[in-house]
Amino acid sequence: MAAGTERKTDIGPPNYEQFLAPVIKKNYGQWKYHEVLRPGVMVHVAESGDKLYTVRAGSPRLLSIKTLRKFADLADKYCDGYLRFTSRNNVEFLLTDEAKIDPLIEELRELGHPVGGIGNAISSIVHTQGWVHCHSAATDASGIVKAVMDDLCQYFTDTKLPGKLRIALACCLNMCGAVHCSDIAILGVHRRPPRVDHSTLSKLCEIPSVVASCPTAAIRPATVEGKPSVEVDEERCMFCANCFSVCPSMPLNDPLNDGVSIWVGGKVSNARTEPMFSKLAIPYLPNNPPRWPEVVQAVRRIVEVWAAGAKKYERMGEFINRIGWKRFFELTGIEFSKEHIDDFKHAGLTYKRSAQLRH
Amino acid sequence: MAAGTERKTDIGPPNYEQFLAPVIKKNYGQWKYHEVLRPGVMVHVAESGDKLYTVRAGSPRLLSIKTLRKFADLADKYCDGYLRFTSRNNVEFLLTDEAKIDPLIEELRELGHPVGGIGNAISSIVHTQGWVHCHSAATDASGIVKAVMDDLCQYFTDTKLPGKLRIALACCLNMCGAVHCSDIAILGVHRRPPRVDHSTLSKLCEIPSVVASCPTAAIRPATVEGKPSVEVDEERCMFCANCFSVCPSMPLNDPLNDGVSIWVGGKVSNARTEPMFSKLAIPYLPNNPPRWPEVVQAVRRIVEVWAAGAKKYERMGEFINRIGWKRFFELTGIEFSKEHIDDFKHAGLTYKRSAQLRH
Amino acid sequence: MADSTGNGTPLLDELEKGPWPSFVKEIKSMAEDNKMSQDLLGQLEKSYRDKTGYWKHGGIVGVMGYGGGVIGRYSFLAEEYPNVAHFHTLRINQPSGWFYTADALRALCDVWERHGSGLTNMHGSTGDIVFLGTKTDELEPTFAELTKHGFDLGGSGSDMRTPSCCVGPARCEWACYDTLHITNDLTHHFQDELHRPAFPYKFKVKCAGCPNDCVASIARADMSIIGTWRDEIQIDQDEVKKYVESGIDIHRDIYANCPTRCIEWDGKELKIDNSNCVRCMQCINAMPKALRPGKDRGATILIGSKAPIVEGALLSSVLIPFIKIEPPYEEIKDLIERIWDVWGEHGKNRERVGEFIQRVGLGNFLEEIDLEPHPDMVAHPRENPYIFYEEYYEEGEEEEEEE
Amino acid sequence: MADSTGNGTPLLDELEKGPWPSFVKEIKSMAEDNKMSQDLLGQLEKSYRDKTGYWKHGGIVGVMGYGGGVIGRYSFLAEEYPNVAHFHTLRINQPSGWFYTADALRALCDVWERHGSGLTNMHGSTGDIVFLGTKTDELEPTFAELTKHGFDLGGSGSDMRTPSCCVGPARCEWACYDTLHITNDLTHHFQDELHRPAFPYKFKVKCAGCPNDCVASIARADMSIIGTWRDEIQIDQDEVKKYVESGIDIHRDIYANCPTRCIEWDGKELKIDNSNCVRCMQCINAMPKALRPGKDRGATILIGSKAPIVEGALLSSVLIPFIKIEPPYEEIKDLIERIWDVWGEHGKNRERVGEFIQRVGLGNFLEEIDLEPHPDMVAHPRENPYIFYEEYYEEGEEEEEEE
Ligand code: SRM
Ligand code: SRM
Ligand code: SRM
Ligand code: SRM
Ligand code: SF4
Ligand code: SF4
Ligand code: SF4
Ligand code: SF4
Ligand code: SF4
Ligand code: SF4
Ligand code: SF4
Ligand code: SF4
Repeated sequence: MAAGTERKTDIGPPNYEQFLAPVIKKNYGQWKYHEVLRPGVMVHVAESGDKLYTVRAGSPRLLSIKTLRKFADLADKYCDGYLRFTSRNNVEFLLTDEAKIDPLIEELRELGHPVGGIGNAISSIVHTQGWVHCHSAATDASGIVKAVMDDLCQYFTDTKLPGKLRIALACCLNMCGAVHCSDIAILGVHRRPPRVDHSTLSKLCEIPSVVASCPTAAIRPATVEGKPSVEVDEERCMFCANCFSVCPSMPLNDPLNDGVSIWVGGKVSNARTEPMFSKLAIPYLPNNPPRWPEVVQAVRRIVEVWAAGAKKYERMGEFINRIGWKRFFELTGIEFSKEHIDDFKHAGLTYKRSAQLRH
Repeated sequence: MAAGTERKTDIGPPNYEQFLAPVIKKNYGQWKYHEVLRPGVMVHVAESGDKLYTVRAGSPRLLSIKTLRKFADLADKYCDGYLRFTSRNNVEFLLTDEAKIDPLIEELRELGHPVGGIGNAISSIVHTQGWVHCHSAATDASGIVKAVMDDLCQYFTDTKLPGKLRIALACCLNMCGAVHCSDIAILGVHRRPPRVDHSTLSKLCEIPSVVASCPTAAIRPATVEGKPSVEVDEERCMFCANCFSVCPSMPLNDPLNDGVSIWVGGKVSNARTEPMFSKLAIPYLPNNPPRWPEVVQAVRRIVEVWAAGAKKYERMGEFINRIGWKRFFELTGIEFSKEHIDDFKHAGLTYKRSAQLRH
Repeated sequence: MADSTGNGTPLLDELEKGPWPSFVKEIKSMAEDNKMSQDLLGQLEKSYRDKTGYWKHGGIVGVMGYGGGVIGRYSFLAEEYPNVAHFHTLRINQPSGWFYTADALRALCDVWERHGSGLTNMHGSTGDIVFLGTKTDELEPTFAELTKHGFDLGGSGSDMRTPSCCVGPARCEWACYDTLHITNDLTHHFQDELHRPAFPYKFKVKCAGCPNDCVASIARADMSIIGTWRDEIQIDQDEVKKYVESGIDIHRDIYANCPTRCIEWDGKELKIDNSNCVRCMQCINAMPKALRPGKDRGATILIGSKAPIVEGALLSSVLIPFIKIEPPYEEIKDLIERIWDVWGEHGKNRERVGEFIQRVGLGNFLEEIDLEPHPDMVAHPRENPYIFYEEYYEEGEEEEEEE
Repeated sequence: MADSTGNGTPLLDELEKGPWPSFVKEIKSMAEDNKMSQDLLGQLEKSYRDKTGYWKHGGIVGVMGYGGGVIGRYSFLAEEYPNVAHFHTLRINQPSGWFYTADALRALCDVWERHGSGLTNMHGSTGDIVFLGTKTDELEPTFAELTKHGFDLGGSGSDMRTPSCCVGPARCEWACYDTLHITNDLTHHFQDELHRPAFPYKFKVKCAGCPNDCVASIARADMSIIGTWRDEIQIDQDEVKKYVESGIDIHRDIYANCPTRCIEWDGKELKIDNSNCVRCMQCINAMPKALRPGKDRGATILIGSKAPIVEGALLSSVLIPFIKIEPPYEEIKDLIERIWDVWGEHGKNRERVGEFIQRVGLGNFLEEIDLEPHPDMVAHPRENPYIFYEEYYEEGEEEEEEE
């Protein structure tokens, strides 16, 4: 920074208004309805009669500046320079000229970005850092996402599903991917208790905080080899890694035991049913890079069962509630096991407390 | 007992078969359908074509042997000696001769026992001991029941309600009346923390058990006037009386503060909806013997709101779920207050976690 | 004046008025010739005046060789009301389904006239015949006379409590198993557990013949046996039409009330998707002449309901989704014993089995009683990711496996 | 080979195949002329081989005067991959609604080309532009260039996190308030709280224009502002008929999906019982040309959602059932500050506001922030009888009152 220039701070984000296309500014808050024209393309019609076309393209989210510049070029070429990204990390091109849609889609396809994700489709997988950037990851994020989306890409470029299907991935229980309310959630799991590094612990961590961090009270202060440290009661550990979050000397990463669990039936929208949490479908699948075939197959199976059985609009969780969990396990061929039965704080509230059963 | 007679023990209850009328024995398990003929009277028709008429009469449950002998006489006169009691403490006369129904009802009426409670009616109030027999009672049982049923008797002898309505009363939080799943529950409540009798406590009670008995950890061991005893943190006490259950030196009874709370919307049957717990409607009404007018009026108001608004078959809880709790409070004129918001173990699960609201 | 102190009972007198039968009349009528009832009336009037009870906390008292069946009760006002100084109740095990003959009832009355207050509850909340109030030295004689007439005591304390059941096949067309027979059979089979408290806490069993649950088993029993069926609801299409003609609106009354909306009606034929029917009974309740439970009948066994003290109320939860209920009920007795063994060994004092299961976890409990996990046991699988994976690989192990 | 060690990336190469755009291609394309990306590729290939990550636990690093916005990251394999020895990310506050012009995007690219890996996330899970990986001494220069172009850092650590919102009125016909404006306004208003962590833990705000909640606010924000309306759904009956003609089955698609079944259709007119409509959006979603939210619009404010660590995941719960959302948003800012005050004072370290409310009780929390209890705040009133009555009479008091 050149001397003499005042250092700017706390300027906040740029005002979005400068990034809005004229048609948006003009019709801001005055949209009347929309229609999905074909996979990945929709039109919003304003009270004024103006039309705004949106073309949505898939993205790996991890984007190089080279690709971003290509998006910028496409925006200039087809959209007077206006584009946006979505809350699920897709890129959207905003057009006023219907005739430009086809050539834009063609160019996107050549670039390797399929167009779709609108309407009754699978959209991009919300996900996290994984081995690309995080210290906590029990699995990679981008790799599984790529493998699963390769397999399901057709459901992105089609709109043949009964309703929306939202998949998310988080590489550890911190759940930065907010997978806890997804139709299908892929969640990295540790399965081995923390291995305490007694040599560094008392230097790097506050022992009382470490002890307090454990929700199951599995951690006790202890003196090991003459040094103050902690001890883990392995029987009580359920691998949440909260101790690791507060103390680097408690790593849970473990190539042999880390892997992936699959969860189903969550949703966020208030449409029809209230928001729901995802529920455990498969407690553990191994980390099998580069393409995690077990995970890909499990997700496909679940998608197919839902796609075949759900009614129009019916999200995964609504579908399962209608047919019952027993039938879900039968149809997917997943085994119901002890792990599926909750045993945390509110476990009792998940037991079936009625005689309303399908026989 | 005459010497020489062997003392009989563990003979168990008498076999019910000896108490079954011939028509029941003959058609046991072979009933085909039933019909409610009029309030308090129904007929069960067997595959064989045989008919069994039931006349149900209300009872205070607390019965003298004099009244029981009158029931026995009526049973002999009209039912070949066969009768039974129901799971809600009504008495049922079992007839085969339709012509005897009217005179039986007439005699019951003279005796002061209204006939009704079958079908879409209020049945007897399941209740408990109260001041008649229990040490724990925060209110009387029989007295409130009498006052409320006097007021609602019409709903017992009619079948004009939308569905069944089950009221229950328990005189303390032990809930011997199992009010926790009733359409309307009347529950005796203490509102003053236990007053520790330090002079007797260490003699009558084990201090560690007393301390452990408190779900909110409000009780601490303490030495008072030189004696080992306990101390209660009044801020933490929510008047459950579990300490009193394990220790007589911790009485909660208190004429000034004891009273009654009202709960609504529970059910037991699996019909339509799953069984539900009752929920708090009114946190506190005073003990106002002999006729508890505040309680009588509150119950009537709730019954009337339900009777006016519910659809056919719809139980209290189903009705409230359909119209929403906000509307329930509006219609009954009950004020929603801090006390209605759960603050025990699973409280968070009762917060409204969706944007599905009526405005 | 019926009360012993002669002060009258102006407050209680108010409760003689009104159309509902009056418990005050009952007490008064006994008070005419029973001193205990007289003093009860007096003490109760004082309670009404002072807005508080005058009974002391418990007291261990009973009949020889039994640990339960009697609730000891003493008055704080023994001087004023000496005839209720002791006022213990006896719980007498009712016959299944609360069926009586006039003679049996009279026999009970005679015993109680001789030995107690002459007041009863027909019945107590658990189901027993309750003999309401007598002195300690009347307990043995009462018991002796009761057994002579074929009656025995019910439960109290930390034992198996008196089981009870709905009227079932004796009078109900929907009974999916013989509630009366199994209730009587279990009660006789487990006499020792009923009379000699040896559990961590009480254990109640209730048997309902169908999901209407007329004995409130799912809310009030540590073990709830609720009848159900596996095959198809029996339909008489002609009777359906008659209901429609007589005013039933199938859409509004039947379809819209079916929890899984698995009913269809085209104006001619009622169709039920039985694979999605959750056996709630609603359609059958609404059209008893047209619809009936299937023929392959049995029950769902649920476990653990209770009142709120201390951890909050519980409803029973599914333990066995479907089981045939047939004498001699070996499988069920065996199950009950396995449950008692595990709970008896690991349950804490005053911990009901439902609370015990929540504490140790249903999964662990199933392992202990040797049942396989089944999706019907849960409303839904876990939502939180805190899974106790029970094993992990040590370095080197994986390679070994691959060899 | 693009990776720095020259061993190739056979495993990652597999992820260049297939129809979905490949993050490996992205990294490789940068690796052609960026050493950080080269080493990232190498280390990632090793992670794929060894099935584990190689990043160290955190590290405090940032730009001058800010406590957040940068995630420190160091490699365990610094010797092998020296260019990712440091590999910190910057979180850059996105413009509301993630709208850009091509030029703004290019400006960001230029900055990142000069100072970092050239890799980004568009966007991070919270909504920020994520600049993925650079060295410690590049942080200040990056920041200087960013501010020059009008961009600033987002949140990290125990501060207000970067708020985000759905596309709202910019492109959606259902937006019940101006999600973009309020998001931008709140972000600017609370710059200090965003940049200087001083809370017990993170605090996220997300604004959704209607109950479809396209920004997942109810699951992922400590404060969720969800648009809704108070008056009647606007109906265009002609358009309803057109939908019916084009194949919508009102019974199956609309009525049966309405959570309160408050819709009626007689073949001619669609009627909605708005007093029982819970504003779920379903009927509107299904027939966007025929139905629209009412005109008296505003939002429901909910509080407390979060991921499961440690006490289990939470969805946000209703705090204000309905409020008008109009600049300058004083009421909302005031509410937020009251919440921060109470939580800031009494919250434990690493306790999110949702957990805090559960610990102290919603009732007490409301008192502290000075809001009245309202039945819409609960799914249902309490079921357990453990009521903290806050006052009781002492002897003598009652009489006094009566005087
Ligand atoms: C662009 C975007 C908002 C943004 O600011 O970025 C958006 C835009 C629209 N959403 Fe959305 N939603 C967007 C994320 C979401 C999310 C959030 C998420 O997925 O994480 C949800 C909640 C999902 C959930 O419940 O788990 C969401 C639940 C909905 C729903 C309710 C769907 C349901 O049946 O549950 C609708 C209504 C519908 O589809 O009919 C909807 C409808 C719409 C409409 C039709 C609104 C409109 O009239 O413009 C928009 C196009 C629909 C489409 O994509 O099919 N949008 N929408 C987001 C696109 C994400 C993407 O790239 O795929
Ligand atoms: C006699 C009795 C069983 C017994 O062994 O004593 C009994 C008998 C019948 N019940 Fe019941 N129920 C009896 C207590 C119950 C209970 C338990 C309770 O109230 O504590 C319930 C559960 C109540 C609850 O959910 O809180 C109960 C829920 C039902 C239902 C479901 C009602 C509903 O819509 O939720 C039906 C079905 C119906 O009424 O159509 C039913 C139906 C019946 C039928 C029609 C069954 C039949 O075909 O014979 C019987 C006469 C109905 C009536 O009284 O209206 N019975 N019934 C009990 C009479 C108690 C009384 O004196 O009032
Ligand atoms: C007599 C009876 C009430 C009645 O008027 O009918 C009764 C009376 C008492 N119950 Fe009960 N319970 C009676 C049925 C119930 C029921 C209902 C049921 O069984 O269906 C319940 C709720 C269901 C359950 O078991 O959870 C019930 C839940 C309790 C509790 C709480 C237990 C719990 O785990 O939450 C206590 C407290 C205790 O056990 O310490 C209790 C304790 C008591 C005691 C023994 C008082 C005490 O703390 O020692 C009462 C003696 C009163 C007296 O002086 O006569 N009583 N008690 C009922 C037994 C009569 C019978 O045998 O037929
Ligand atoms: C970058 C990002 C993931 C991504 O790839 O997009 C991320 C990455 C991290 N999150 Fe996160 N979180 C990110 C969004 C989330 C979200 C989603 C959201 O905001 O909608 C959640 C779930 C929602 C929530 O807030 O509860 C989330 C819940 C967590 C948690 C658990 C917090 C909790 O209360 O349960 C932690 C653990 C912690 O705070 O100690 C966490 C911690 C972390 C840390 C800082 C790791 C740590 O333990 O210190 C991760 C740094 C990774 C790295 O090296 O880059 N991250 N984190 C997201 C932020 C980007 C952005 O600013 O836009
Ligand atoms: S989910 Fe876990 S591993 Fe993945 S980015 Fe978040 S904190 Fe890191
Ligand atoms: S991983 Fe979680 S459960 Fe295991 S010791 Fe650490 S904090 Fe405790
Ligand atoms: S509810 Fe309480 S006061 Fe009433 S009988 Fe039971 S234990 Fe006694
Ligand atoms: S009444 Fe309950 S909360 Fe109060 S001190 Fe006794 S056990 Fe504790
Ligand atoms: S529970 Fe079922 S079988 Fe038993 S009486 Fe009630 S309706 Fe009949
Ligand atoms: S029994 Fe209940 S679930 Fe089954 S079809 Fe009838 S109403 Fe539906
Ligand atoms: S949340 Fe509502 S207003 Fe916002 S984009 Fe989605 S549908 Fe439109
Ligand atoms: S918005 Fe939802 S609740 Fe309201 S009428 Fe439409 S479908 Fe029903």
